[in-house]
Amino acid sequence: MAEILVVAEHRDGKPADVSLEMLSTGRRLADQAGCGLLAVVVTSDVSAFAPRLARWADSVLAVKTGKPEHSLAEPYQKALASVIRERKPNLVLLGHSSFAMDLAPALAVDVGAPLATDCTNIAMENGAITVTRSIYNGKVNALYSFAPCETVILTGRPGVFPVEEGRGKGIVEEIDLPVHEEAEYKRFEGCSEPEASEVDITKADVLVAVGRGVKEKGNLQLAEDLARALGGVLACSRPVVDYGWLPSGHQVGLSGKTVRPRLYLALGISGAFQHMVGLRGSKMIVAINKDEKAPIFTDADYGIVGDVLEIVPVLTKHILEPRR
Amino acid sequence: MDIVVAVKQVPDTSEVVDVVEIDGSGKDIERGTLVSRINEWDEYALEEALQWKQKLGGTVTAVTVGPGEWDDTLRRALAMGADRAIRVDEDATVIDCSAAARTLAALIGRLPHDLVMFGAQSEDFGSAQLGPMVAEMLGIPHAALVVRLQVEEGEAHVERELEGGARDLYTLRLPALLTIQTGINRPRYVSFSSVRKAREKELSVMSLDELGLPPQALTPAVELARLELAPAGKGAVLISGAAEEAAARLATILREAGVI
Amino acid sequence: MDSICQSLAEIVGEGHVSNRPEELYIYSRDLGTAEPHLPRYVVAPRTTEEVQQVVKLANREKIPVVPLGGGLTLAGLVMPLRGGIVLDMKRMDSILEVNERARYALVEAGVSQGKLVAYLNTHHPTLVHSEPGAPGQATVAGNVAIHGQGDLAQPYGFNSDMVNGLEVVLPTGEVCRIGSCSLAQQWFTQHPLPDLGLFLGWCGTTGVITKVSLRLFPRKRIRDMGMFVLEDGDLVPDILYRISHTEMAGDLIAWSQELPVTVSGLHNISIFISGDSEEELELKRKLIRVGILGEYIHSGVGGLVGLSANVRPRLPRRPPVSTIQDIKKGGGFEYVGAIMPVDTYPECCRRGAEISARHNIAYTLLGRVIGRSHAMMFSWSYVFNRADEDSVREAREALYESDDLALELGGIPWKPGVYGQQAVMERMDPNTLSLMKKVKKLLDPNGIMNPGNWEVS
Amino acid sequence: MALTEYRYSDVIHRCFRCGYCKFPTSFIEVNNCPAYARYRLESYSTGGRLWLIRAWLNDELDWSEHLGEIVYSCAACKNCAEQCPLPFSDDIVDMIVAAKGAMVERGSVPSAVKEFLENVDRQGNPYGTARSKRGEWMEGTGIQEYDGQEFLYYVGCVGSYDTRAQQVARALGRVLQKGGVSFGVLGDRENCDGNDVGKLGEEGLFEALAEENIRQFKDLGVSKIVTLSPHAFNAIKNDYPRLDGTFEVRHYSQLLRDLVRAGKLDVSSGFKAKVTYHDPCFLGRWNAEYEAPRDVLRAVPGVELVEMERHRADALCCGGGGGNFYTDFLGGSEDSPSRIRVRDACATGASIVATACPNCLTMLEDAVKAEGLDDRLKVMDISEIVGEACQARGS
Repeated sequence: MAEILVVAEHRDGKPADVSLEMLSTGRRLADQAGCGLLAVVVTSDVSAFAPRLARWADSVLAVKTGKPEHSLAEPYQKALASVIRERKPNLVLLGHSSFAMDLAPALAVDVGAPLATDCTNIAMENGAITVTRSIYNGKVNALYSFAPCETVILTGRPGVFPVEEGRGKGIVEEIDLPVHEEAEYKRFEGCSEPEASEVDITKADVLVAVGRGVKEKGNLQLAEDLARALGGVLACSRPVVDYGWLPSGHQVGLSGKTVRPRLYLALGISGAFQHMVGLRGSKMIVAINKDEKAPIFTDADYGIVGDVLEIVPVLTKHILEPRR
Repeated sequence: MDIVVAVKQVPDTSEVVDVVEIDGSGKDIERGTLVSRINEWDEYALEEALQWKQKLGGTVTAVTVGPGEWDDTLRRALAMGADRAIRVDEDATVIDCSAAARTLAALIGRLPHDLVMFGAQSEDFGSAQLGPMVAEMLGIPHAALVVRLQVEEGEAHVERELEGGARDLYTLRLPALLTIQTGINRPRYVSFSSVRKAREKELSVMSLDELGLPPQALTPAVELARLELAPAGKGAVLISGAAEEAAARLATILREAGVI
Repeated sequence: MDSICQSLAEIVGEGHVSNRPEELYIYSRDLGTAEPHLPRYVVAPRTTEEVQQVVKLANREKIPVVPLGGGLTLAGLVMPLRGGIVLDMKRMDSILEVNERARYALVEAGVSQGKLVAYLNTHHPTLVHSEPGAPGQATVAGNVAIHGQGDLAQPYGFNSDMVNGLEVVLPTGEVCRIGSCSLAQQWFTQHPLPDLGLFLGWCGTTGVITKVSLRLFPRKRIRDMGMFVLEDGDLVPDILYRISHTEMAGDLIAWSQELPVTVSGLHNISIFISGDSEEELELKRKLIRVGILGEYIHSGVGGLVGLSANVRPRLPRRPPVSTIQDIKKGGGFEYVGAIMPVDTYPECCRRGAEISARHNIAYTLLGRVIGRSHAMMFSWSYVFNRADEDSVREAREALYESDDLALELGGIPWKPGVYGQQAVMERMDPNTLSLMKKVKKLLDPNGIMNPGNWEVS
Repeated sequence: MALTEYRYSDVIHRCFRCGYCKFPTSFIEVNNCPAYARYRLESYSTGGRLWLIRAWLNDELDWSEHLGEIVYSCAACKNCAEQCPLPFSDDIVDMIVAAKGAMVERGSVPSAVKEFLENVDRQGNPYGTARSKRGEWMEGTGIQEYDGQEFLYYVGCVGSYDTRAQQVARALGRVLQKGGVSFGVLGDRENCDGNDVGKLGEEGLFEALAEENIRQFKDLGVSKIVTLSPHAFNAIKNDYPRLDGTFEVRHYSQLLRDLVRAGKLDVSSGFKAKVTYHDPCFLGRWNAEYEAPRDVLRAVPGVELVEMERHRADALCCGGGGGNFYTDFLGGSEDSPSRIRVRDACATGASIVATACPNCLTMLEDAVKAEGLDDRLKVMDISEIVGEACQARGS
């Protein structure tokens, strides 16, 4: 194998966690295959990123661009396409992020490479790459291989691949590529930060999180009572925000907030990864769910299989009046 | 405003439906007991398309690549208010994203399209690839994970969802392709009678050949080796017993663990 | 939710406040012909303290407050004419005390007539209150706030004359008790304290009544009724006078209606009597049937139905009002009630029939004797089709004409709508008028209480 | 749908909003309409609801999730129909159902209702649990699949899927076995009876379900049906015939009464307790069956039957009707009808509140927990009480 390329995504002057996860993975695979690891970053501030990336990568290609300060698909696609055409890496790694969901498929078509997204495992046996994807609501794992080809593009599921601090000292090469930040057919108009909400769930010690399983806005009261009994606050998974039951400030997960409470009590949440990545830092996870096969039970410390609406009121009662 | 919406039909494997088994081939799940539904993200895409048709006039065409059973989903799309539906008759369960993208690009390329909408991802495979691939093949701008849309004077102003609730704002020149994230709207209920009425609406079926695609256009670049049931529930210590009893024990556990 | 809605929610709880279109729509409409007026908020308090806080807030923010009971005045008296807060009192519906010996009931303002009747039936079968014959959800407090009368009006007068004490939240937020309750937990009398009758008949423009102590009366075990039917309405006042003289009758009602045709043109006098024994009942029957009506019957003036031991009439479970209103199959019904000299009954009927004819609505005319023929509440009723604008307008005009008629005949419109109120005040002695103005200004400096009603210009 | 196309356009404005619809016959409480009891705002009374419906159909008011909730908070309990003094009283519930139908046709319904209907459409039950799990409740009961037996025992969605109601479904099965009744069930082949689907205004889906069931019943040669749920009983008895599905259907309480009277069911072991009975709306007000369940209870030695102040035609609904046991627009408050109802039950001094409907059962049981009355009041289905009373001594 000749080379592995990792695309480094950044936001607010920091490389994305998932990019570091991919760098570590890339490093591991490169060492295993005895090939080089190349990192590519498109940024207006090369010095801020390149050296950091060089700890994992043997070499870093820093593509200089003007604004904006965070990753946009268009400039990356142009830069990466030409790099890939020129250097023909065997493997291109990106994190399965919003950025990559916009970029990777177009890039794959652009350079005519096969693409597997949201991989939960990436393995290499005598040069051949196989990946695992989690499908059907996490109930099934699918294993994929690739027809012989020059380059395979993969995106890795955030929070699944371990990060080992890089120890290397790669060389940084700043290159100048024709980067179109402003394609006339697609203008970047800026970005908006998440709306502030009255409660800051990221600072809460105890979170009572509700999902689809609470069935109806009216039932949020039950969860709220429990939260009050536990001295915690209400959090939720995406559907609850989609239904307009709670403001987005309460949402935990990929498109919501990342939390680290002492106790995360998940009510009627199935545990899709987009949600789970948001609560990895929790000390203790307890799940109550009807479906004994719900993925959340895989990550939870304790679980009760049953009807949330039935159990929660009773639980609240027991929290309030400890039996002596 | 002519809008094309790509939809797909998925087996209902949502939280409370948990009877998923691998079939003999090891490459598919037992579909016998599973019921099908329209992919949730596609439902939002359709609703969004229909609301813009309502505002700006024009047509909404629902398209898919799939087997005959998927007509159910197209009929549902028609019932929701789509003007016509086209199915490319291929077994989508065995082809990969790039093949599906190629097929849809060929189809959509032949249709009037100021706007093309896809669900941001599918419930079953969750690849989130199809939309941007098709956009690249059609050579039109795209934006993935759109949570807000404003269409005016040949332009689409969109908000893309990023991690942590942040959003990127773009202006795309039409024609453009958007992949729609859930929550962008409230999909309407599709009544039984409206599905019945939709039977009169046009639902056409096309073959690869009619699209001028050779069979090898479907050769997958990504090959499915096999499926395995995910190890379920192994992590958690499950507290058994009736609600009363289980809740009591959990309360004790929480107390002893000092989390409360 | 705006900030005021927020603070209202903090007072009564989020579930009991609304500024959503659906609630505002419903509370903007009266059952009668009045044009709708949108409130800004709807609030349903549970306690006097909550009412107090809401009123204080409203007074501070200078937002109108309109207390609402059963909402059955039909004259639009509980419509938010100037927007603001509609205070739905019906959650305050506890019966706090029934004192059997002193014969009174202490109730919260939202207690319905129906609930009080049912409660007395089960728990105090020897007591009754004067039931106004409105649908059961009419409230006790609302009824006295408009000087209502009930089925004991003939022997005992206006319901508002039966009030032993009140708890009121003043427009400035103080909770004030009127009567013996202002000295101690004693709700048995208003007198002999200096008269503070500033709330009865004011239709909620001087404060929010939160508690009422109402007199109860002996309930006789057996009830009976009879109906004297005659053609010559001119004789009715005389007959009523003589029946009331016997002091044997309970409710006394003279009525005449165009439909069904079989009764058209006739006058009917409904005579209700009651007794604890057949003997008592028979004595009363005799004194009225033989002693009074006998000679009319002999002279062939009219005939009597019932009032005899072997004919048992079916007493209606419900007041007829809710069914009468549907004659036009239009769901609309409103009447002008006026307190009139009993002698005007014939003229009230004649002129009432003319008004009805002009607006092509079948006439429904009724006079209920108040006290020993001291007065009568005479009502001109008009049905209309809610779904038909013209029909609504016809009824509205007929109502205005009836207000004018009442005044012309020397009577006073009872619980009149804004039109009738103005007509009354135009004719009122200027000194009386300015006293009313002073009282209102004194109690309600910011003019927040049910503004638009009884406003002295 | 415009007002003119609305089936009751010539009637709906005739509601005077006199308010009788809120009360029981005695007027003792203003909260006998479950939705009004819960919210105590005029908008939630039947009269208010009718006026709002008219305003919406008349384009005086836009549809909103809140309007949807107001209309769908009607539990179709029929108290209003019972109390309304006007000639169109029998149509009131239909007026509201027809308005729900208009919302369904426009596609604008509250999300919980959308979920309910889509779940039933896909999985044949409101919970969205797999069709293939419908028969799991009967495991180990020895109850047979229907195969020409005298009775088809139709269980319904709640009895098939709700863990508590499953116990009742099994209890009734055992009682029928003890009574020597020849019966079978459909297990996984059973489908939603559609009663609540119809009351949610989804007429098309209701008819599809009904026709499917009727076809299946006929194919299997079913002539007699006994139902666990009064909801199914109501649909099969009153709605299936117009779809050419006429069966001899009985609610199980009626069958149990006959079995006891005929001495086929030995309840002599008795059941010692003070019991009050909650009338399910779809057995009582909808089908005027007030006595059968009471007769069964009276027949059990040791049962002391006491009545709540509001009973029979004046019973307060548990708030679970019209799909509300799932959509739950009436839950989450101490004013929730189910909680008022268990307080009523407690006031009788009874230690058991018995009912004959799995929806009522689950609603009341949750309410008992919420009220913290667990140690004073137990919720039981009549079949469970009979079940205990016919523990044949020795065997």
